[in-house]
Amino acid sequence: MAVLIKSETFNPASLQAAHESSLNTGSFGATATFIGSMRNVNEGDDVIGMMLEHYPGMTEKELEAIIEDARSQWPIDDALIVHRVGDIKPGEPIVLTAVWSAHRAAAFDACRFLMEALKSRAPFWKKETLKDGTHRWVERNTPGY
Amino acid sequence: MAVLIKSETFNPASLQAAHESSLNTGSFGATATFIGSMRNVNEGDDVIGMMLEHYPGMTEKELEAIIEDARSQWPIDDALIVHRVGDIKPGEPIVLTAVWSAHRAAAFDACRFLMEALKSRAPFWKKETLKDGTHRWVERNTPGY
Amino acid sequence: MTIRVKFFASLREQIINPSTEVDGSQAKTISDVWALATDEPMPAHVLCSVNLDHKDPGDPVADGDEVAFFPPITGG
Amino acid sequence: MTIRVKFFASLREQIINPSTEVDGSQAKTISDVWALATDEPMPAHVLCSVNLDHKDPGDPVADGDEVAFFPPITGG
Repeated sequence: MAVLIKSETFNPASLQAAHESSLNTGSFGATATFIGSMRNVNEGDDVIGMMLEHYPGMTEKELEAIIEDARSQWPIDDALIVHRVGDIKPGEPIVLTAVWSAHRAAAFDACRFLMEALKSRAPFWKKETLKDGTHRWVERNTPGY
Repeated sequence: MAVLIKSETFNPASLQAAHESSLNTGSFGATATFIGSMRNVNEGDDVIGMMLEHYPGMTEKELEAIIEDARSQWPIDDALIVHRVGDIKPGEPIVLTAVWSAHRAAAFDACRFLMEALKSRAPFWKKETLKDGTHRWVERNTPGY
Repeated sequence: MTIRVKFFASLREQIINPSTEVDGSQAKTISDVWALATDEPMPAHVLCSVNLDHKDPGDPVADGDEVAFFPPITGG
Repeated sequence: MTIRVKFFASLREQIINPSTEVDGSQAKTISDVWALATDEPMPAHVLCSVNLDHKDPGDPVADGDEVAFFPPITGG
């Protein structure tokens, strides 16, 4: 189980592989992964940059609690959450959630739970820079289900 | 949209990255991925090898139809299915399903749909080799939901 | 003309000396193809296809078709 | 002793000259902390935490706490 906050861009596949290398090959049969990345359009406007603010300390605490909640609900072998903070550019990854489990139902359910819980509980806020140079705080999430 | 049948072991992250390189960075915000890999235990027995038989021609046709079904149900940007055939060893990947979409709900839903549809419609069959050298056909799937 | 017949996985191992071709003029349905190709009753839960499409045992067949029989699918 | 007060994101930009510390002896609830730290009414939908745990505005506070106010979360 691991939570990483990254202030520079990251490679989701590399971090997933690095984490998986600590697991026993053959012990899990299902790996569900989600990557959220920055789109260059939001609510109809061209977006050229984003700043991700967070609440250091609370962020890590909430993400670790979310993983514990997932562990209490599903038989999962391991889980990884990586979240970006700071200034990011379109196309860069914002978040990675990965779950390893014996079977696929738990992996899918827990991976999606991590994302939904993160989006409602982990203190991150997005501020977009539009093409015309203006800034705006993102005020709501898209629906998760 | 792509379907790949692999007779040798494959690297899911590499194939996912190769496929993603054809997409426009920043056009999608959500990537949901599932990897099914071979466990070294099944139904309480140690498993040392597996042979994946398939029905060439029908396999590709069904997998392509499954992707089209997903496209008709969710607004997805792209999808990739990779499935292994032949003799495989514990820990090796069996299947990869990946979906790219603007938002996460469609990516999660469609990725899971690909897996469930594949497990009921795509003509693949698993034969396990147990530790004592005996072989057995896998007769049922674990529940997907 | 003939109908080609294929068996997969456990079914391929279980059915003894099945025909790989049957006379298309004698088979109206997939079940007829089974009866012409083997000496055994069709087991429960057998799946079948015609020309790479999933079908039911009562569905019709025609000269030149490829008919396949297989056990429940276990990929993924 | 004092209670430390933090504001995040759009709230940090909107609230003019908030206090970063308030007198703990004057605040019983999170709402009291808001009233001591700012001259503005608490907007609807503001979220709050005490010592890094999510809390409601009516929840109690104590000397030495860290209280934070922030808008709805938009990470992920």
